This record gives sequence, structure tokens and C-alpha cells, in this order.
Amino acid sequence: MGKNHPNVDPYVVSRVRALESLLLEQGILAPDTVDRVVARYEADTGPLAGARAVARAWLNPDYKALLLSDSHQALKAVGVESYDVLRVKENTPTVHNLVVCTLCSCYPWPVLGLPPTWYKMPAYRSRAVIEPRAVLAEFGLEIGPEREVRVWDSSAELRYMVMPQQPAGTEGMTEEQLTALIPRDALIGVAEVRAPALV
Amino acid sequence: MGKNHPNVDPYVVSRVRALESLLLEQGILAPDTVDRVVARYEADTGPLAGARAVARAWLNPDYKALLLSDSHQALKAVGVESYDVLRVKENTPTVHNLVVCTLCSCYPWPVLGLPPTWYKMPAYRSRAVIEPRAVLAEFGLEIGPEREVRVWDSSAELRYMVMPQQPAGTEGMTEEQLTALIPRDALIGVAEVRAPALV
Amino acid sequence: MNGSHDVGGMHGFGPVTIDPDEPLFREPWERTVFGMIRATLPRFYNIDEFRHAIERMGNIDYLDSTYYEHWLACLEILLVEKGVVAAGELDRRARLSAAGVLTVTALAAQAAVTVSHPGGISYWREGTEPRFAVGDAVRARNLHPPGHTRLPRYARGKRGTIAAVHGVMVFPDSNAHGQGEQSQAVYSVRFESAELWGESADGRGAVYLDVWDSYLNPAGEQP
Amino acid sequence: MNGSHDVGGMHGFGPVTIDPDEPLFREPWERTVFGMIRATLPRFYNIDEFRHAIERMGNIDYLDSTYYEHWLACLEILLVEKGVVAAGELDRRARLSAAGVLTVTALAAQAAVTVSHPGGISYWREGTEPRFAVGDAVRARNLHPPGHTRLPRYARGKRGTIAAVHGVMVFPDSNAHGQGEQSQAVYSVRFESAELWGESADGRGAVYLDVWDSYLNPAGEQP
Repeated sequence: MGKNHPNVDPYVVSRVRALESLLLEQGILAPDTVDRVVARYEADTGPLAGARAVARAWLNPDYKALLLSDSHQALKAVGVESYDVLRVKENTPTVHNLVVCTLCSCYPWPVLGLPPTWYKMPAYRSRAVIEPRAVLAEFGLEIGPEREVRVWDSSAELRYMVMPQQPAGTEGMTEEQLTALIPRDALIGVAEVRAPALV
Repeated sequence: MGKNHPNVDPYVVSRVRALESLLLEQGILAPDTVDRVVARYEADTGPLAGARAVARAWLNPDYKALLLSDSHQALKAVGVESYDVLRVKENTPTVHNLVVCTLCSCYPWPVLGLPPTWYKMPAYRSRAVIEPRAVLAEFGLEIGPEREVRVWDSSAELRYMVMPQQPAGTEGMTEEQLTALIPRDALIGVAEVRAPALV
Repeated sequence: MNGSHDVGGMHGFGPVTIDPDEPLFREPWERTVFGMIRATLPRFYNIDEFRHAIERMGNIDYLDSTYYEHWLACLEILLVEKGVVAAGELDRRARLSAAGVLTVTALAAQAAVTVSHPGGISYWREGTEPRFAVGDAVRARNLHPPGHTRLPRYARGKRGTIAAVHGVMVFPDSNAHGQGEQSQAVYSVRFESAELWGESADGRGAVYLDVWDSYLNPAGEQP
Repeated sequence: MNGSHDVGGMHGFGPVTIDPDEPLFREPWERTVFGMIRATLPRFYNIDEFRHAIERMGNIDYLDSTYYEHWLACLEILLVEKGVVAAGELDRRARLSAAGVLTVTALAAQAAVTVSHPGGISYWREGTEPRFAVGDAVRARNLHPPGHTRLPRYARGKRGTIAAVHGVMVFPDSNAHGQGEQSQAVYSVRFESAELWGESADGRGAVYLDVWDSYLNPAGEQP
């Protein structure tokens, strides 16, 4: 299992198939259940709902205030229903925010999709709380010593998303254009949003 | 490697042989070095020097005082030279002592030989400091709630040995007889010394 | 439980390894495991039992296996414990599957199994007034329960400040062990990096944890 | 280093497993590794470099390997780092050995390699007056160095009492990293079980740790 055997493990495959067969026979799974529950994550690979909410917040101060104070209502406006546990943390010139789950891998699926593998691995989870600046530097993000780093460790059922700073040079862009600029990593807090390069 | 593969690992054997060949060629090992350095541990499997020191202490109050206050001098009398880091901790009706090394596997080789595998494993090392009574119970030793358990975690170059209580019914026995009664585990603190069963 | 899952502040796991091209699932079996968890949680076990089952894998297996292997272990542990599948039958079928002779028959009558939406499970509860208010100085208790807990080791005994009062939520330490929801206030607590890590802190900053009421004491009290 | 080796207070490793009939060495290669460590320590590396090399194995490998596998890893790491053996040559010979074609030639001229007796290495040093005396109330500092340290995580930030002043000894945190002996006082410090584990303590008792001076503050100061 695990890191020493990254490829298909026939033992694991057999166990999964055995379990699946038992759940199918008992009607706990239908033949199409797996396809149905993974469909939205396989389809919804971007632009993400979270990116859209951030883009709208950049353009609309009222929406931004709502997203920061009552994300439940704000998310409905970008098509995410019934997600009442998200807290959005705004990056500023003096504060950079970063999201982690040290105890497992909690992550805001409805707004960001399924987490990347690195988010779920001990290397990120262990280091994000004790040396966030070193971790961010590995992602290419140097945070100046005067800027505070706030790490949000998702230890309860609350979930966190970062609102990155709008980059200079994107004034006048539409919500659609801004949404496309915002990578998932900026919403976790390990990247910034960059203006499109001038060609 | 490790727990999932307890048997001979051909990879490990090859590495060891490769390393040994390099050290032999450079004269860092001689053909007999390994035999010579393990000889005393393979020969000296008991009675242990530690057991002899404890037996003598039971019989001789002056020796006991010396063993508890200056083990360096006391150990010379039982044939252990130059071991100036041992501290002997006496069990009493109100105190039970237990030895562990949570960070690695430090152990008083010159008086107790090489440690048993359980002493070196995470199960013992992790639990001895947080639930010593539960660990002792698994070894068959129930410590009453009024009795204090002192755990000696060997975090520096000091080493620890427990002086168990002399069991009732062994008065009049010789040092030789008492030495043979004292098991290694009693000197680590996970056993008591029992009088020989009446036959 | 002071287990290997509680990695916050550990060294020795190496650099963060990023695969920019990784697929959503690396193997088809991961996809199946994902679906099986979604179809059985919370029908047969709750989220806290799910997390604790992973913690119960054992420290070495936990670290030496992947995310979806954790989920598989959880399914095997909980569906057997809850009586949904029999351990022996699971083993028997795994052997048949390994030999390529497992016949799978879906129950014909149930084309439409409904699966709860993850967002549809609410952990909010009604409850009493919170004990602490924003700005209060608190200290995380020095707790080491052998069972499930969501107070990571790195925060225990440390002082913090209430940054927000979230509301009342189900208590994982009881809910993971069949001891009911015992719902209580949850706070966002700010712990300064220097308080958590001393001189090893890597600069200005803080960690915010979501902390249940019973994990906290007023700052003046000992942990 | 907050690594997997620092297991004090962890759960999840299962019961203590005792084999009353275990041999001194389970395999011949363990015996060879034992001899190789004895022949090279302290000639090529010191005890603190030895311990830290094991800690540097990585958290998974550390937990998923046996005691003598730890020693082998240490030999491979340190003898390569110290230039005693070349990594490539070691790999080459391991392949030859695996193929059963490794020829071993001992250096003829050195029948009498002398090996230091472990008791013959002294860690005691001369030094200044200790800062603390028996009975003093102290608090272990909240240190999280990425390198070697002998202050286990479970004691950090905790209050204790000086039970004995051992004397002056080599400081592992520097000696493991080529930064000299920086010798300092070492104390026996008594930590009450209730201080360490709160309500999870399993009864009357205490843990005694041997603690270097620079790991401690007076109890009144913050950790």
C-alpha cells in the first residue's frame, strides 16, 4: 500500500470490488450510483463557484460584504445551494490567509471541487501551521515579514476559502473574465491571482 | 521493510553485505570484529550484573546506600567498570519505578545486556509515559491507586535501573540465590521479584 | 486520540509535492470508493465515526497509505461493525475477485438509490448561550483522550483569543463513540504563532482553529 | 525535530507485544549491523549524529522498520556523508550481493581492529555553576527546532521541579549538527502526570526527564 507502491495494488482492487458487490446486492448501491455521485465533480472542473463568487465580490462592494458576512446567502447567487458552513477570508496588503486541515483533509467541496492530493498529504498538513511562509515560498509566494500570515485549520465543520486580492491591471474586466483568472490555488491561499500577461 | 515484512529481507541483507565488504577492505572492520563486539552480549545472558548488584544491596545496607548514591563505585564491586551514568531507583511500598526511552531506545547495556524488542518498539515507548499503569497491567503488574508510579524517561546520557523490592520469604537466601531470582524485567520495572514457589 | 493523523507541526514529511496534471481519480477503484462513501455516509455511520475509523487504522498504515485507501479502510471497518457486511464474506469475495471469478449481481429492483448531498447534512444545533464572547482570552485544555477528538496536539495548553462565535454544533468526541451529539458552542480561536511555536515560529502570524466549548478554559485557569 | 521517533504519549501503536523466547539477534545481518555500528561510533560520527540520522529516515520509514533497520539506515546515511564509503559504490556492491557475486576481501594487515567500549565514551564535562537547584520550579520551553533535540514534545511548555542536578554534559542539539559540544548542566526534572496529561493521567505519578539547562525557564516565565 501507500507511498512505496504508488501503482495499482491488486489487493486493494479486490477489496473494493468485493465491497462493491455486497453493496450492489443489498441495494445500497445501484449500478449507476457511483457515476451519479462523481458526475458533478468530474464535470465541474472549472471555473469554480468559488472563483465566480470572488470575481463578483471584486466588482460589487455589496456582494463582497455579503460574501464575507453571510456566505450562505452570497453563494446562492452563484448557484451553490444550502452551503452554510463556508467562511471567506479576505487577503489584504497586511494579511495573507491560508487554509489547511491538519487532522484530516477537510475542504470546501461545493465551492472548490475535490482537493488536490498535496492538500491531503502530511507534508502540507504538518508544515502549513508551523512554517506557513516556507510552504508558501515553495509554491512561489514570498510573503514579506511585515505581512501577517493567518492559517485557518479546519478542525470543525466550518470550511474556509480565501478571497485573494484583485491584481492591478484587471480593472474594467468582466465577471466572466475575472472568474477565469482565479486559480483554485488562490482560493486555498497558496497562490495569488495574476493579471494576464501583456502580449 | 518493517512490520509488514518480518522475515529476512533480501534487499536489507544485500545492503548489509555491501557495507560490510567496504568496511573490511578499508580495515575499519577486521574479519573478527563483529564476533568480538557481540561476544560479551551473547555470552552474558544472565545472571546480569544488575541483578547481582540488587541482590547484594538487599543483603548489605551499606552497599545499598552506595548503589543508590554512587552507582559508579558500587558497580565496580560486581565487575562493571567505568559505567558512571547509571542511576538506580528503589521501589518502595509507596513508589513503583519504570524505565523507558521515548525518543529512541536508551538502555543500560553494561548492567542489563541488550534490550528486548518490546522495549524498543513504539507501543511501549509511547504508552509508558501516558498510561504506565495500563502497560504494567499488561505485564501482569497491578499497581494500587495509592502507590505512585515514577517513569524514568532516558532523554540524556543517564541510564536507569530499578531496584525491586525483596520479596517476603527470601530472608536467609544467599547473594547467589537472590541474584538468580531477579529477572531482567524487574530491573526495567515491568515485573516484581517473586519468592520461589514452595514445592 | 494522539495518533499519526494529528500531523500539525510535525517535521520529516519532506517538501510539498505538487502534480499539476493530476486526474480527479488516479485509479478507477478510487472513484468506486468515493461513490461507496457517499452512498453510506450518513446512512450507516456519521462523519465523526468516519474520521475516527480512519484514525483507528493504526499509525503505520495511516501514514503509509493514500487518501482513498483511508476511505476504503473506513468502509471496511464501519460497514462490518455496523453489520452491513460480514467480515468473512468480504474476505471470501476479495479472494474470488483476486482470482477473477467474482460474480456481481446488482439488486434489480432499485434503479434509483438516492444519495444525500454532502451540503445537505447540517451540524448546526439549537443551544444555550455561549460561555465566551469575541475578545475573551482562553486557554485550550490539556486533553489526551484515547478516542476521537478535534483538538490537535499542537494547540493544547496554549492561550488564544476568541475571534468569532460560530454557533452550536454536534460534539465529535461523543458523536464518534455512540454517546450522542452533546452539542455545544464552537468558537474561532486565534492562537498567535509565537504562542504555538515559540522561537520556532516563522514570522508574524496566527493559526485560527475552530474549537468546541469543552476544549477551552478561561485563560487565567491552568490547562 | 518533531518527528515520528518522538512517540511519548501517542496512542494507536497497539498493545506491547512480548516474545519471551526471542534470540539476541533475529537474523545474522542484525548481528553484523550491531558490529558495524560499534566499530564506527564514535570513530566517524558521534552519538547525537547517530540518533539524528535515524530521525532523518523519514516518518514512514522510521515507523515501518525495525531497530536494526534503523541502525543500518544510520550507517548508510552517515558513512556516506562522512566520506567513508561512496554511495554509488555501496549501491553497486548491493546489486552484486543481491546477484550472489560480491567478492569480499578483508584488509590482510589489520587483524587487530580495536573498538571502543561503549562505557568508555564519557559525556561528562567541566562547567559552570548550574542555574537551577534541587526543588526549583521550572517550565520546559516551547521549542520546535527542525534539527535534533532531546526535549520530547509531551514535556514542552510543562511545569516541573528540579529533582537532581546531574552535572555538565555535551549538548545534543549542537553536537548532532557539527556545532560543537556547547556543554551545559543537565537536571533530572519531575513532571507530575497530571501536569503532562491533564485528566487523561492514569493515576498518581510523575515522569522524570533528564533536561539540559537551555530547555528550561524558571516556572514563572512563559514557555
